[in-house]
Amino acid sequence: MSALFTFLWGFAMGVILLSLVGGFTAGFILVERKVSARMQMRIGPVHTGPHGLLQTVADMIKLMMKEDVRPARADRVAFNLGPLLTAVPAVMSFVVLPLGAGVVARDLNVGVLYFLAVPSISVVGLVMAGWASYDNYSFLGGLRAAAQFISYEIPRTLSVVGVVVVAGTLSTVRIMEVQTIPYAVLLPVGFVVYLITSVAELNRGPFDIPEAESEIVAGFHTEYSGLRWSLFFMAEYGGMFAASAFATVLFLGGGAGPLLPGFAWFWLKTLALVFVLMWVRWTLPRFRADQLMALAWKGLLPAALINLGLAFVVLFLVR
Amino acid sequence: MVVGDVIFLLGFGMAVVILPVATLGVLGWFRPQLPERVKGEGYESGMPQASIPRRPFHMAYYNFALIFVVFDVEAVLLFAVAGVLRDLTLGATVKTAVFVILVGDGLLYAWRKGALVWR
Amino acid sequence: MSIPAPADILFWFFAAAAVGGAAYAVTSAHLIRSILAFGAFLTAVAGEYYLLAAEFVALVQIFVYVGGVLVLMLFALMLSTPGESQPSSLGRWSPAVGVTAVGVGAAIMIAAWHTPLPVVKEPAAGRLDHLGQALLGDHVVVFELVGVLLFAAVVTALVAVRGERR
Amino acid sequence: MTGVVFVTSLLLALGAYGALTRRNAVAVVISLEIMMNAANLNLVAFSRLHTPELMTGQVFALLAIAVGACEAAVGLALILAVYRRYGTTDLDRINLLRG
Repeated sequence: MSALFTFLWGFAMGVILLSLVGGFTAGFILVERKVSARMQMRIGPVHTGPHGLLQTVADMIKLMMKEDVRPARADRVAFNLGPLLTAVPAVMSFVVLPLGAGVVARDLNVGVLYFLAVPSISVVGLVMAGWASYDNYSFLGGLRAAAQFISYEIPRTLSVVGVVVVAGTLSTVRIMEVQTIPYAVLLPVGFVVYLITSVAELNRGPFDIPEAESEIVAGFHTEYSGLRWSLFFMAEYGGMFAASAFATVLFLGGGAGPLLPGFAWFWLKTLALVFVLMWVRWTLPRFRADQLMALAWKGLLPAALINLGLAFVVLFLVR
Repeated sequence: MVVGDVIFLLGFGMAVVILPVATLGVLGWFRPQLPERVKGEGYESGMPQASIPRRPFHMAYYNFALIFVVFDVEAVLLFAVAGVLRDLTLGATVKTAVFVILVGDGLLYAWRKGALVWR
Repeated sequence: MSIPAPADILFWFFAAAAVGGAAYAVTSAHLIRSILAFGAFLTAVAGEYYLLAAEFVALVQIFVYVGGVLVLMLFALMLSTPGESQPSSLGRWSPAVGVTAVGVGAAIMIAAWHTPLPVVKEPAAGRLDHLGQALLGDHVVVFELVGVLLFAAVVTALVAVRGERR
Repeated sequence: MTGVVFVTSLLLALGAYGALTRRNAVAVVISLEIMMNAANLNLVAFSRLHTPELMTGQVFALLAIAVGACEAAVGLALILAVYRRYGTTDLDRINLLRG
């Protein structure tokens, strides 16, 4: 009967983490609107609730009650699957993510690889959504998103390999434990590469060519509306939190820090990284498609390889 | 332990799939559904669709996808050995470095041939 | 009739998913759906790997096949004939091919049925370490050869896809 | 364990059927990959039977996946090259050898 218990436990964790991602999405959208407003000398949403705090709640209710428009010539199956294939892997990746010291849904012994492998499914969802919409903007956006995603996947993965080389384990929990010096200090190149590539994988500015409003309307989700559309946003904001928390685990020593308890440090570091991602988005101008590809293949990939070499040297010194 | 992992992931995955699908289904009863001909058309800034979005596309996408798959395999095989390098001799690290360099040649080749230029 | 073990139930669950996905992938006239079914097949096979205590191989399967090869196929399809759906050519030879394929499969099944197989052993502890050590120890030549193969694949595929450009 | 062989031979038969009957070249590559995966599943399964601690089966499954990925990359590149030359991916219409 323990098998049934494990199954139900997994189901419960799924419900909990899915709600958590939903909450993050709602919260981060509000924060992002406020942050971007301040950066552009505006004040952002203020009318709904005190200081506009209920703005996202209102938006969510609106999205839920909105008509779900599907283009007449869209491919039904692929159109419905697209958002799910994008959002589900993003939430699945939370399984191995420690949210504070020892707080993890399931400590897989291949956790790091799991965290990188499962979200890579979502690229299929992006192409599907773009293709199924039967719309030129969507199609172009989907292909662009996929091309960008796969280009930045390689340097991202290689920057994580460096950490695994030094830590000597693939479990996310173990990596936090063995990390006496934050790996951002030992492998600074890897940390920077990881952060840049994470932004790019989420299609966020300055890497938002796939959904560049001024060129291709909204990219792969041009034709989506209502709740289906918000699934794409769940993937983006959930992924943003996951990428930040993972960076905290891999590079910033997890919950390590003076005075405050580990839990507090973990969340502080993660939320600080989330803020950095927002800051970058609203500060830098958008890359051009060719610059985007050049950066990934001619800049970040060699940098990630250098980081790997650095990891070999660090390994030698540690021993 | 392994079976437990699979069961857990299956339960997790089911929750993550079922919940959004159920929400979509339930809300379907409350949402307005007023299909019109114009609404069902692809969005092209208010104009009728100028061309069908089912044309063959730009080759550059494939170039990158193909280099991607090769490096994907490299990165993933590196994960297999990365975890144990700590416990092995220097020779093992050198072997890994040789592997990285062998595949890295592919990047150099693509670079020299101009396959990394987006056009 | 005892209650089957959870591992067996999971095995047959993934097996059914894999066979279903594969059957749809090879018969569907709709190529995009065919690729999607292939993705389901790949994921189910990854589940089988995980069950057989090869969690690393399972994740490699997801990472390389679903995240890589599947995208490559989608791209190849969209770069050539994105909207077309081609029925499988159910010509004269198709039934014969079907019979042959099923015959070969059945022959293997019968052979397997009559071959006494040893009992499944417990998965080794610390198998991730063993995997890495095997790649750098006994099988290091193969490991490096894969490096050469990957290089060769980049060169070959680039030459093929770019063609003769003057 | 016989179950594994049962399933993989079924998958192999399906893949072979697809590879021989499909007309679209991409679909043929899918069928080939299905066959490859069936063989791979056997490798991993038999690794559990004999010497699980040596990991031989899993090592070769990893390498087979690498080979499969290369095969797909090169195969699809060839398909695209043919498409650019002849404007079709229908194998029945590509008769290079008939001149």
